[in-house]
Amino acid sequence: MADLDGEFEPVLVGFFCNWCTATAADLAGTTRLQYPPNIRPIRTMCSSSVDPVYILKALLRGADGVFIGGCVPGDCHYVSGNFKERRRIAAFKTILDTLGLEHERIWLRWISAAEGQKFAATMREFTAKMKELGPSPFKKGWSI
Amino acid sequence: MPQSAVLKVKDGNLPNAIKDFLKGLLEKNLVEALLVPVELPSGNNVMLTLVTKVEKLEDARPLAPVMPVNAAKIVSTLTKLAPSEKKIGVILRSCELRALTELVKLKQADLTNLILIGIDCLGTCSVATYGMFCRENASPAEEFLKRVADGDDSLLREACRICEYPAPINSEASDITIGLIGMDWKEGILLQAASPEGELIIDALELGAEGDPSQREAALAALTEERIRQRDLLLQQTEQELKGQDNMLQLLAPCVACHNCRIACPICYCKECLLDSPTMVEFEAEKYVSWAEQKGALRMPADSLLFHLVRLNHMATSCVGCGLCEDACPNGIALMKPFRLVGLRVQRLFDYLPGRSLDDELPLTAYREEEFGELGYK
Amino acid sequence: MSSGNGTKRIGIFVCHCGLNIAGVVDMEKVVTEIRKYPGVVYAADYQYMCSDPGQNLMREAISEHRLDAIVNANCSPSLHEKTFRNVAASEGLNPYNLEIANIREHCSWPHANDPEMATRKAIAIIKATIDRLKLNAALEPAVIPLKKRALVIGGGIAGMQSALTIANTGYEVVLVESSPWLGGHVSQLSSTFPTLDHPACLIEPMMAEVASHPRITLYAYAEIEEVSGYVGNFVVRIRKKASFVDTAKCDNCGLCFDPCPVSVPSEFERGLATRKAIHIPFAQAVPQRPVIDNESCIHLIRVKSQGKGDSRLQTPDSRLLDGSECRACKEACPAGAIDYSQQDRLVEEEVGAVIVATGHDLISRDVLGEYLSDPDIIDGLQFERLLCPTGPTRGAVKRPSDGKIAKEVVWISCAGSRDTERGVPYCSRVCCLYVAKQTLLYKRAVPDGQAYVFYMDIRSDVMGTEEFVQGMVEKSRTMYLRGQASKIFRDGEKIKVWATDTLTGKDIEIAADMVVLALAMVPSTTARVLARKLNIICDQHGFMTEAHLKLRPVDTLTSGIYLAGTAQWPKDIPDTLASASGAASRILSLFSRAVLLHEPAIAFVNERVCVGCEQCVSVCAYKATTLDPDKKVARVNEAVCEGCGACVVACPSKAMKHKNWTPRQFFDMVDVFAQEYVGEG
Amino acid sequence: MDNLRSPENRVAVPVTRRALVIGGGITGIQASLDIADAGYEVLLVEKTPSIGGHMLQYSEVFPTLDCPQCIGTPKMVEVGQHPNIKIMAYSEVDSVSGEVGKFTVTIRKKAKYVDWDRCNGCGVCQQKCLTTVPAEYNCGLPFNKRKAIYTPFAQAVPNKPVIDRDHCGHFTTGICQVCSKTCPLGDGVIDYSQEDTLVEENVGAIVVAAGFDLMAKGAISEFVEDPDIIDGLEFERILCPSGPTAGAVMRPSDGIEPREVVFISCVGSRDPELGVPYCSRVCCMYLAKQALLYKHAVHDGQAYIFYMDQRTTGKGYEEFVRRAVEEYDVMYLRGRASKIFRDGDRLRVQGADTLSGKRVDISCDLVVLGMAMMPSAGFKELARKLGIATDEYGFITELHSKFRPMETSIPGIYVAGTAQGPRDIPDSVAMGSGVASKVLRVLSLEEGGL
Repeated sequence: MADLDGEFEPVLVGFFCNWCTATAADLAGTTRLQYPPNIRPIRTMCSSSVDPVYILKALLRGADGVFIGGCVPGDCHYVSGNFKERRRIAAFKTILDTLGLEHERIWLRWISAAEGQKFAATMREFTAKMKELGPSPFKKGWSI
Repeated sequence: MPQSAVLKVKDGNLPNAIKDFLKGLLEKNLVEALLVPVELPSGNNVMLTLVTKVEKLEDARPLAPVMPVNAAKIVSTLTKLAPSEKKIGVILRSCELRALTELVKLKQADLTNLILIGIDCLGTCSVATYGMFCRENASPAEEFLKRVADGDDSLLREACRICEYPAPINSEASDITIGLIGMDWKEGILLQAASPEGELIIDALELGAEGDPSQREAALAALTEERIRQRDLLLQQTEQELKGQDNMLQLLAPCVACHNCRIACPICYCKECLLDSPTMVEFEAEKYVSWAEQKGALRMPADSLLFHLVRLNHMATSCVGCGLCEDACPNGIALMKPFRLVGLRVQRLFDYLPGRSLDDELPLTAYREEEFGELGYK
Repeated sequence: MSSGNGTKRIGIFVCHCGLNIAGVVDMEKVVTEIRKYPGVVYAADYQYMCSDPGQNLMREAISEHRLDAIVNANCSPSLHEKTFRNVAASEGLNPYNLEIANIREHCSWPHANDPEMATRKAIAIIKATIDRLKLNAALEPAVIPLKKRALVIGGGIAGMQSALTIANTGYEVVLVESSPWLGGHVSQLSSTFPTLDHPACLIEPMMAEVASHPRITLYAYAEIEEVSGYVGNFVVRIRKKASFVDTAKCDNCGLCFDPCPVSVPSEFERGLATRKAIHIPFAQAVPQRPVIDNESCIHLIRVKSQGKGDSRLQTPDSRLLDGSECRACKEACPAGAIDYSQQDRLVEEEVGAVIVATGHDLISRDVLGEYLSDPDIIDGLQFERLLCPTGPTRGAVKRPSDGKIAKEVVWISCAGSRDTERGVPYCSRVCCLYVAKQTLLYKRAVPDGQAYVFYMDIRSDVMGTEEFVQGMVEKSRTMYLRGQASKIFRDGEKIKVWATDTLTGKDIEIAADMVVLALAMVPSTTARVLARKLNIICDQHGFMTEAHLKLRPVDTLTSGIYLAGTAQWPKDIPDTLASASGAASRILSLFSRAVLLHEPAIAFVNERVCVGCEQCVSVCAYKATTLDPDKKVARVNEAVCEGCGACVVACPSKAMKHKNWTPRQFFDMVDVFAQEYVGEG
Repeated sequence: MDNLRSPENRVAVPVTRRALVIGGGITGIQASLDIADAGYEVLLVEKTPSIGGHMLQYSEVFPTLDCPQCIGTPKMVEVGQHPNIKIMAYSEVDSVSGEVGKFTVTIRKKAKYVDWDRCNGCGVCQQKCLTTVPAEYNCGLPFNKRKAIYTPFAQAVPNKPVIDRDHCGHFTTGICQVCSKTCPLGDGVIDYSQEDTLVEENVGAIVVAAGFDLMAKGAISEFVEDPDIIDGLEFERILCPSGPTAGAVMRPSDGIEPREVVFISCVGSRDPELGVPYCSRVCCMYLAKQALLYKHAVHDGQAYIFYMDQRTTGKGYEEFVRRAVEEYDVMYLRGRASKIFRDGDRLRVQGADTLSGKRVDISCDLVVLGMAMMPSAGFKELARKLGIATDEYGFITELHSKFRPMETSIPGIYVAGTAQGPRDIPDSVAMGSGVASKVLRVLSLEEGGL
């Protein structure tokens, strides 16, 4: 959780849609855009296949932030998966928010396959924000 | 056909009047069976009972202020595999009717051939309290109603104290409503039909004069307002007390993962709960040890917070606030308040009111193209 | 060493990609770490794993170490997943037992400045991929039988072009046309822009070829009753409407027409002429056979009403009903082909793919308030009939009210199109050009006549048409006025048109003999109903929606169903033919396979756990999930599921699972990442 | 219906069951996939080093505003990995003989100076190369250049480099060997001695999908040459998130974000005197889209569009333009811009609004010209080699514009996409599928069916 200098390095898990965000991440790589290495990528076929329970599991096990990347509205490879996922995440974040469980650690963003720049910029922003939030309270909660 | 009628109360005996109404339904073949609360021989509890013979209605206690099980679950049991071929009348409180509507949308119940009889409910007490109350009172239901109507809510379950729907809201789903609120129980109560079948019943029972709903509506509005006030007060307090991981863990500390809360919940309809399934619980010792290593220790059974949050994630949009989850907890975890609070928030997010209408789409299977923006959160 | 699925012998192949990965990520460290990971029996690194020596290294390791599952750590799966899966398959492994860990695009490249962390991340990515792989099932593509036979719905040029293309390539085609005859709207046109050809020369051979083609089964005067099944295996019920003429006996002598006492407006002539109750629309109609219209034939109306015991008859000619029954056509027929007792018949056909080519209609004039229902205010298609040498006026431009030659004619473009208030918001694409063509032909027919055209924008964007319009304006001296007519009304002999010319700002009044409305194209009335039967989507206007406007313009979202012509959107003839050929070629591609192979990483149901709540059904964009009515559990149609996984999230008990993307696999990956820092901090 | 032999002229010739597709743009890609999916071999010849065509250069495409990379690259990968498709990139058709069913085609494989059979596309040579050159893929815009050894763009298929002989230090000075020396595969993969080679291939049918180019800005003499007067393709690159400015809108002269942008439709199109008489069909829409995307990037900027007629005939197009006007305040001016000139660090556009009858004089930072679509460079020469008829502008003349829109004057040679005339992406893709059915018809003929 801390790098060699002792600075807090958040553990971040990213669910990237195969058709857009994962491809944008490929493009960011291909164009050698640099972003912090904290994010751990999990490719999914569609953002709509990311169940809140996966997100919760990541957070409770010690991740400091979870990112879900989907296709730009209207662009979903599976017609409307991104819209469905957005509702689920909105509901789920509302649950966490109501109970004061730091919903800010979950981000949902649309990044198209062409937006390598946006991907890198978003990863920088996400990592910085999670650093700012500090370690997740779940991290050490052995009794959760 | 008449839309409403006054059900006269003979000799000031309210339970008998309703019982007679129910008997009429069976006698006149308006229904072939009735699902009603009937007093058990033990004399200290009522259970929903499927009655086909009029005689068995003698012990019916439709006004008994106790809800051991949410009736929506029983209707689901009855009709899930195949709709009823015989006409069955079912008496339901508001929270039961609303839960039933949700279960119908979730294909867990079928309203075919059911006559839904909604009944005003001023609130219920726990099964234990009811047992005691029965011992102390000759006519417990009447006594209970009187006390609550006089403003004494000390016997009510907390869920009922903040229930803003003492009357069935879903007039389109129930065929007929028994209106108690605002009525003079010694004289007569209101029957209101909301379907052709309901009208047929009022017509067949030859009750005479049409009723005047205005009195009930006024009383209902006042009661609802008061309940909402209570609700907001309590939930506001809950929110302050519960915020954050530490408070949540404090609340859930007694949880032993028996999962009775989900068994009691009318909305939790799964055959095998994900949270009891091999996917979530079957891991090798090595894995558990690795989790322990990560945090230095691991509470067992593990994942109590995960369980409750995932359950909320599954049922919050449809939660009707009946509070039976809390009653079911062997260790008395006060689940009702946080669930109610979260339910309200999530339902407001989608402008959804569970049980309002069969036509409202379940929020999580629908979407709008223009909503929430990119973060998925307002 | 145990693991989630300890039976797999896992091999890891880490690629340096020259310096692209190895220049950042510490290869030695990665291999050393990964070798220790539970389940891994072999790990190797190589400069270019995708090269021939690299692939050989993999092959040798697979056989030598009896590997049965592999993680390749290299570039993005979009580049070499197929390559390496082929390598694995060549050694007898199931391709789904190979997964790619992307440590180049997602790791070494974007973290080139931080080799330490990049190495850590690479290890984590590989470990997570290993854990996911442990639970991968060996999948085989679903094999779906394929009926190599196509259904084409619609017998206009789009449908005929599709049908002929498929049939001429050697497959059978079932062509269903709702009217009794082929040809569609094109058969009504006088000529086509910009070349001014007579369409008959082009479509009549087409109609003849369709009717006589050995591989085309033509159902004219028939409708789609019901469609079930899915790609490769559709079952279609077709209602053959009763024509009351026995085609086997009828030799089309035409003797039945004259005696028929009923005259009704001819649909083909768009009301500019009449036809009999027994009729064919025009001399060259295909198939060559008359039909009795049971809406106007008084014999049939009488039979129908007696059947219902209803004596209140409303027919064009009530005198006859009072007396004897009419049998005029039957009596006139020398072949004894008239059969009043004929009934609709249902036939069933099995096909593997469907083309929808149901074409368009013109918008109803009723919605356009200011256009009076005046006989001399006609629509573009009616004007085509007037111009047509074989039409009701033999090509003379006579106005319908009194048969006088129209000396001043006003055309109104965008009548209903681009009109958000009363009509439709879109452009109908062909009006600008056919109006230009009509004015030119009008000038040929009436040399001293004057044509006026009110327009909003001139849209001559098809090759050759810009020149056509420019040239035509010069030749015919047509007045082009930019603006919309504000009022059209009858004034004695004339029809007055008021408008403002938006270019000069001046108000204009024209006293015309005839007004031609270029009415908007709208989908045919039956489109929505048909779309529902086919389980395809219509847009808000009722046009059929394609799978992707840009990249799958002739496909629908339902596999095996394709779109051709104006059923999809207003198109001109060339675009219609191109899309019809396109739809046909999609089917030819489909039919070239022996069977259909479908991606196997799709949803499946654990029936023991499923409660039949239909949440999966609600969220499926492809209608691949349905409820088994007997078992009351969800069912996945393997041929239709696209494998997005939305149903898994919708299913609260996860009775629905996505093969090789199961919740447990996600949990295990998440675990690897969250646990990477065990013992630290 | 097809222009094959009439029945009486049928002869028994063996059909070569293999097709040639000329042009690797979206039309050629679609045609190749449809033919290959039907089980026949396809030879796809592309003159640039990568397939993809113009579509890949665009930022977002109208009217859905989806990104062409998202929808295009998977198709390119599919072509690259298709067992039935052989891509010959950086190659051109040299000559054709034979007839329907049995053409013989000679293809010139241009010298790449890289042994593609051995190169694995690792990209080291491109990083090390010392020479930078304006990139064709970025329309020569100043913001981002390529090396003398290069792949045109990151997602290129095949993803292998070529050496641009005109700029390569080895060829210009005779000394540099940086790429050859740094190639991790070592000896001989970079091969400065490579020469053009001719290969002969037999095919049964040919699809011409050679695409278009924009008319050169210089063709219109009334508009001065100025770095801030750009054409539509250049502006696409500037708007593109993966373009040379990473999607930041900046003007070429100094990189400043333009506050006012003037778009001019019909530059060259519908202009029989200075340009071409036909309409280029896509400009109305792409300029509206560019104006809208510009407003997405520069919220308080102002976009003006000079137009003659608004031609928005496709699905969802009319609504799209309405959105540009109503939601994004794009100012439409009906009329022609007559003069553009530099005024300090800005440009001035003068013209007339024919609706108000008033003269307009707009000071702006950037002018985007909707240049006419022309057949791609060298296309006339290709048509001559194939022996097919073209019109005076160089587009292929189809056999019949109404009823045989995809057939050329030579049986067995078919045309699709913008090689036949200006059209948009949906129409090009539909035509790509359409032309495949023509080819399949030939390739599936029984022996002697010709």
